[in-house]
Amino acid sequence: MTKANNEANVSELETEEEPRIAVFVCHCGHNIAGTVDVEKVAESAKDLPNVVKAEHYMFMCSKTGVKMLQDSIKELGVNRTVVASCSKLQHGRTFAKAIEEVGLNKHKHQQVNVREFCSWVHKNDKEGATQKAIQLVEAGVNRARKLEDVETRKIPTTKAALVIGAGVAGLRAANDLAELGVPVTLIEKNSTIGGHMTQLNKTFPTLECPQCSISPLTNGVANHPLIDLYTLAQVKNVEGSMGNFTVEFEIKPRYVHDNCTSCGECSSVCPIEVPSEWDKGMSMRKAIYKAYPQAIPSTFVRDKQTCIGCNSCINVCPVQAVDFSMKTEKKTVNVGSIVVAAGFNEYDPSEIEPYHYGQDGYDDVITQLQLERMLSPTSITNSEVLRPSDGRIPKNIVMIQCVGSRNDQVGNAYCTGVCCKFAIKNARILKENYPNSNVTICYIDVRTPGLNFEELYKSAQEIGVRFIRGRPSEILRNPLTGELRVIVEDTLSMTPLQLKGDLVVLSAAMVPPEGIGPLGSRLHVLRSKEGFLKEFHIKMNPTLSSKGGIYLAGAIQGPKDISESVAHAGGAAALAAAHLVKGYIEKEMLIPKIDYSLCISCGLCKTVCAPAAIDVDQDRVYSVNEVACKSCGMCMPACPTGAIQLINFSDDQLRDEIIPLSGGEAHCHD
Amino acid sequence: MTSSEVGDFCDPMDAEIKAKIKNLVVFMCNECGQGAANTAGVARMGYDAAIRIVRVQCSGQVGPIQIMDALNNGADAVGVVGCCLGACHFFNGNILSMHRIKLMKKLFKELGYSDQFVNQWTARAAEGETSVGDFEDMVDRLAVAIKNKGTIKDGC
Amino acid sequence: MAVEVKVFQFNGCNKCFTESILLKLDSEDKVTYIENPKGWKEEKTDIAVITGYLLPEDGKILESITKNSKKVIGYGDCVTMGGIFALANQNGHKITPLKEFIDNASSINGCLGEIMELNQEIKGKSPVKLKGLCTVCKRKSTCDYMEAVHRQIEFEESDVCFNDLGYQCNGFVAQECKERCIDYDAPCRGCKPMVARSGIRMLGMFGTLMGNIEVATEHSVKGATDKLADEDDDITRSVPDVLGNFFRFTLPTSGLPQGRIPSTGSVLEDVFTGRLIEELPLIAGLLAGNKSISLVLNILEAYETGTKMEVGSCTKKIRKHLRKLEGDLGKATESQDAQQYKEITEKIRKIAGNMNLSNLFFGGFRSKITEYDNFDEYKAHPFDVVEGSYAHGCVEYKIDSDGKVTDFKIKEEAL
Amino acid sequence: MVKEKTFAFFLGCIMPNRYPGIESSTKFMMEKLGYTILPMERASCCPAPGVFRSFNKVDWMVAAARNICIAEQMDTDIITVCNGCFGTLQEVDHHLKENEDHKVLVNEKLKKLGDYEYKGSINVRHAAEVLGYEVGPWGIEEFLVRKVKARVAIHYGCHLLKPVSVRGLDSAEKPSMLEDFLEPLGAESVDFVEKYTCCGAGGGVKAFDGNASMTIFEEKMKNIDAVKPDFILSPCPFCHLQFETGQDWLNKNKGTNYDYPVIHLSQLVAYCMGMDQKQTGLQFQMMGKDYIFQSEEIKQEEEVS
Amino acid sequence: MSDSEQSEEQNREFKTDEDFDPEFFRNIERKSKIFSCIQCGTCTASCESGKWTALKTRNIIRKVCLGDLTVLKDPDIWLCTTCFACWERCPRNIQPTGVIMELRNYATKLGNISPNHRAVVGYLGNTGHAVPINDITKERRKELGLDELPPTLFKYKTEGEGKELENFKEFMFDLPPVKEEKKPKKKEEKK
Repeated sequence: MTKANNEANVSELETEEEPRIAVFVCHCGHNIAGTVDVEKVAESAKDLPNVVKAEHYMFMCSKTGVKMLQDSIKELGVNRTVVASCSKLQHGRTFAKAIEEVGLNKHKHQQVNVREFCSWVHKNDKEGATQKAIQLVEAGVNRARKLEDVETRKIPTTKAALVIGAGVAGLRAANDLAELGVPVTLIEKNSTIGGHMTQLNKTFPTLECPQCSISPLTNGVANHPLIDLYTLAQVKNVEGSMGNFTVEFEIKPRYVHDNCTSCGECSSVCPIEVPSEWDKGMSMRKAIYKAYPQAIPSTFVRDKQTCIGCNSCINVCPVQAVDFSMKTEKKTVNVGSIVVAAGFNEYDPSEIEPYHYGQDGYDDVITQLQLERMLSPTSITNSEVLRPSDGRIPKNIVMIQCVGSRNDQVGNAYCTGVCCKFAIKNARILKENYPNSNVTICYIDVRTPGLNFEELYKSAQEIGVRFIRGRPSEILRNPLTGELRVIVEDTLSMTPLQLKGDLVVLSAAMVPPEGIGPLGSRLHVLRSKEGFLKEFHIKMNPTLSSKGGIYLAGAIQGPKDISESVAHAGGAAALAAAHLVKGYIEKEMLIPKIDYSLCISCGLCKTVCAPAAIDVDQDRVYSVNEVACKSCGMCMPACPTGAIQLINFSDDQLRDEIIPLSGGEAHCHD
Repeated sequence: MTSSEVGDFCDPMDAEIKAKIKNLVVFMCNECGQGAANTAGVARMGYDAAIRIVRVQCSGQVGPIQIMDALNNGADAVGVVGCCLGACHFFNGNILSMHRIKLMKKLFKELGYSDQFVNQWTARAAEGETSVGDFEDMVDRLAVAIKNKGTIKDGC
Repeated sequence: MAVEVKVFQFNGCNKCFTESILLKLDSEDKVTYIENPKGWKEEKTDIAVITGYLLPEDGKILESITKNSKKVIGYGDCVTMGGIFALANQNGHKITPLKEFIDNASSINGCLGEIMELNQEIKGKSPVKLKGLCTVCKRKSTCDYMEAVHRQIEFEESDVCFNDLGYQCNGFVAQECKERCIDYDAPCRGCKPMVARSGIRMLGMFGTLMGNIEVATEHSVKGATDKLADEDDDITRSVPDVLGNFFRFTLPTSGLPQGRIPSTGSVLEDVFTGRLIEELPLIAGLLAGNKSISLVLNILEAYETGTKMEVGSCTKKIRKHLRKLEGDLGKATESQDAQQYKEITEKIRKIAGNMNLSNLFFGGFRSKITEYDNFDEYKAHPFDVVEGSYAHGCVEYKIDSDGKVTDFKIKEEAL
Repeated sequence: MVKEKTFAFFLGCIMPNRYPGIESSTKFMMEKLGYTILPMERASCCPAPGVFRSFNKVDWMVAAARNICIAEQMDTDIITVCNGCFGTLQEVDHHLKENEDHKVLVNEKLKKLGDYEYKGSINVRHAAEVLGYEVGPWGIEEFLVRKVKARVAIHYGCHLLKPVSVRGLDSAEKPSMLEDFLEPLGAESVDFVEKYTCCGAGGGVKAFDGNASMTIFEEKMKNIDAVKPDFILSPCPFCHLQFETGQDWLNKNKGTNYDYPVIHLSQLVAYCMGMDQKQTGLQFQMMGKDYIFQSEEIKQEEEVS
Repeated sequence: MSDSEQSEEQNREFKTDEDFDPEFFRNIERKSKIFSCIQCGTCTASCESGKWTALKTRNIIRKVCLGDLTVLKDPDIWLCTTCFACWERCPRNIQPTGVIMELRNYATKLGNISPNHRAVVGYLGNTGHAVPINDITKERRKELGLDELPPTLFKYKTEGEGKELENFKEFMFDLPPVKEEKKPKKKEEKK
């Protein structure tokens, strides 16, 4: 205790001005005064050191109350105010604004909550409540004594944004940002934009054409004057913080110049054929190819890995667009916000052995996305669903739900949430197209929440899709006939079934996309244990990532369907644009200060800082990034020497507040 | 705390012990903690007057220094209240805090005290009853701890 | 200007006392040594240097020392902060730092304290500003979260920060010192803290670094619990002796409440009980004064016999040499031949580092000990207590499954 | 240290007491391959994983640990040719190595049975695993004297591979260990429906309800019959027993006319390594008594040394 | 329990809370995992035995989750062939085979054990083998050049060396005594 006081005296001497504190205790009508003896509280506050005035008043938040506050500053030279009334959320801002009006920094106000924390909750214990209020006010005065000015700074931002990923979420975000007047750099890993949505046949619940839905967006983005689109591009390095990032990215060569007329001559002479990635292996493509006829950009692309370099395409191209000498380019952009819309991957079901996906003889086991490709009007089968093994129309189609999701064995405990809707939609389309076929969905639980989805489920039931509640244990192949059977228990009737499966469709989960790990670490963004990028707060801030200025859009944050992705992306775009359109970030400099005489450059503050707001230079000098810091103070206990202290929440300041609240009787000596 | 220690709350002894608890310092984070306590206040949910709330930015800000400051200066016990795990508004402050407190608990046991003089709870801003539940739990546990092992003040 | 210095040895270890013989080197000061302050005739003196730990009953003598001297200097951790012996405060002993008796005493921290600092303090020079140990440490660090805390026995040679390897190094809070444990591949124990309440700060720091569990979702089992810190987890369990790790030298000044574990007997017994086996030599080294080397080696050899460990020939040779040097040192102390004392100390330090660097002796078989070793076979081993407050005796101890020492007993009749 | 290339041969119950041919074949085979096979004196039943584990898990572990202790005293790994014995011994060994509490419990009870203490110093191996992964299809060739020409229906049995997390040998859904191994022996594996399912004998079902066991087996046999193999091969004497008695039962009760020889992995390998067919004990078996291997001598026995 | 109560019990098609003991199974070895069962039916579908017999694994797990102790009297739990197929495929890693084995342990304690199984335990106690040797095999062993008796517990028992088989019999697999099956008899008498 003695030492504590010594320290307190020293720091008081260091501050320039003698603290002069005014204390006001609010009655709040009967709300406070009905339980707490406000006079006694005000009286006790008078004796506290540095208190020049202590009064009580009926309604401090009224005009008169606020004027009392301001007058005390003007007349008595008060430089710190303490108001014991309601919570900081309720009127803390009122009083802070009031003292700001008369020239005091708003952080020189200390709000003491004697209503929510005291009078309202201790109605039956008036004596205890009064005692508590006295302690709370003393703590408030102690805290006020050392309060420091916190300046509010305007940090200019770079009016430009980067969007990573040009799937539906990325396109939407890019479009929205551009419409708000923010120049956008949109980078896409693949050679075409549009993402998974372009692969689909119909979208649920209204069975609309996804190509028609997305093409205004793809065309709009490709032709938008404010959007720079780069395909085959990947982020390499990110530096800076919210408002001012420097992003370096790499653009792989396309080997075909923009003057390509998309005539397809090159493709027709190319001797190489490989399964098309975009078509999920349901058709073949050449080594120089365009993923699909409507692809944007419509320029052809050469796949260097599979190309044998026969030069036939160069020779045949009427506009000499093919150029094998193109090199990887690097580009650096300065942006104020980053929107990550890297999407998702379809889970690879070959990990689940009993389903034998991808094994010899199991050609007729496909995924929903592959089925989607077959049904699509642009498919090689001309929208017919044909068995990959023999090209016949399947009579019995079985869909298996929850492949790779809700499965602890493969480590994906979550429910993807879209597979049920997806499967029901496809089952219905199949049943409509082939009324004589038997379409069965084997499910654990049908999850169709939301408007119009239960109706979709109902319509599928009505049209004759068979629903069996049970998770198939395996897909069994008769080696003699090649016939597939799905072994499942109908749990509702407790009957083990062996269903004929001419075509078995696996509803595979949505999993984080490839390369998300390196991307996350380049962005300094943390990931959830499922592997997706982690949002800042699961409920209140689902679009912000762990780092300020980097926003998440769509399925990169977690499984989402198209409408959710679009909505999420719109939200991300609005947040990302907010400080860019305004031109600056207004930030209270409530940030930690580092005492360099104590700092040992261990870097632990950097380790624990979730928003990555601690910078370090070559000489191992650590500093706080004013913009990125979120004022959480998490670095304070991590510092072994106590060198880093959050302004107005430092160890000393908190101790002064804690002492009266603890009873103030020192038991142990330092 | 072992399960036997939590066992019987309704002992008449407890009422006397509870009456002796005067200062229970609770660090509440600026987000869910303060939010829940405010909600409890607005809903007029009563709790023990010994609860003294200190506003901090995040439960991750409360280090052993603050906890020991409180205990040294006469607090009967210290509670740290933050958001639910995975819902920290500053990402993972509550988890960092939790591990520090686990170590402190171990330290108290090594010194021969109950480990209930410091503990961590969670609250949800919209549910005032979570914070009230926390406060009641704090007092209950403390009462049992004091009954079995005496107060920490004895040792100071 | 020559001053009159009196060095007082109170309780416990007399290593700092012995070290202060070096005060005589290159100095015109008149230095007197008082081994038994109780029988001290009160005389006026310029400077009084206090070594050894203090108990409340020493208050009277200290009062008279204060009265009779112009300046009082506490030399060594035992005086200034309680030191290792103060770990017995866990069991209700009342070892008290000097500041509780004398308000304006100046203090030289360290176990043992650095003689140069004492010399400067006597001369009245302003102390040199010392850097943090981490800033002079050559090891490379990333300072990431810890996945587990390892016992020091599992040590491997490396140029990576101890913290990154999972060993608890208290260098974060320590000032730079002359003989650095870290230079001898042993983590710092923090005998020379650079900030007040260093133990609490270290605890906070390590606790934070242990917090790298997966971010649980709100719906997971853990997310639903209200009482987060109730259950022990693997990583906190891997720190078997929190008190010994963080408060080894500073318990009385750390602000922790006084311990209430029932005492098992003398101060020494209480210090040892509950400590880890690998810490035994370290502590014992402090107790035995200038016989610390043989004591450490005795324990180690008992330990090796118990675990049927084989030590390399090089290690054996070094140990033999060390024993010889120790004998010489004893003679030098007896004859108060300061120059010789200094030379021998330098020699020992060249081989073994600081005298309490017992970790070094683990070097011979360090790599062979694995976490799967059990301690059953060497649960009871006697070792000798040769000096310090415990004149001649034999010690027996047991080790529990965690590697903690239990049933530590001093037997006076043996030897 | 565990002795190299030496095994304690755990017999179990069915092999020594019903099919001594398997025992002699195994000894022949392992010795030819250069392993030393030591008898495990005083070993008991493993005890069977289905039946005895169901009665009392602790006693089951104790009895199994006792068998492991016998091998521990000999400082050798255990080899067994029975899936059931492998299942019990390997699982108990695996479990006790990980679970300290149960180890203490088991050791307490072991003291009552005699001078035993479980330490966890050895491993339990199955002959199929030693052949498949240690000798391997790449290494068996040099030991072969003759090759068989046969289409074989391989039956793995359950406890050899499952649970995969405990056994860690091969995939449970599509194993290829035995198929790969038998290829150099000239045996062609034929695929049949539900190849990897249970024979119906395990888990005490054969004792509890013979009819139920036979119903399960009937389907299995139907599937095998559909592909008309030359013989049925299994690495497990209990499955062996089920295939033998099962065919007999079906012939008597269901009017079928099965006569597929049932051959243990050891028997086939021993035969190919030069053992006389008489010595493999095939003539004592119920099914396929008249079966003679269609074989092709590739070298003289003396060449193999 | 009187006969009238008995018959009422038999006619009743519904269950009440009193019929369940949710705490009973909470203590079994694999405690919490069973209760995370999502009743997906993978276990039953995998079950080789269940295709032909009354064994419905999912249903048994369900009863365990509910705390329905009648599952211990259910003869179906003895129809599992322990082929571990369900164990391999369960998406929640419940290990149904293990659960069934454990239920059998409890059932054995209650005396719900079939006479055949009792006999097998008898063999083990008397000979150290679940399948004891017979004379034909002894002959065949000799013919194949093996010892007449394998070097197992049984051999050393006949040689009168050591007490191990006795210990074995005494300490292992202590089964509850045979239940006197009165009730069915009574019914027959009534009829």
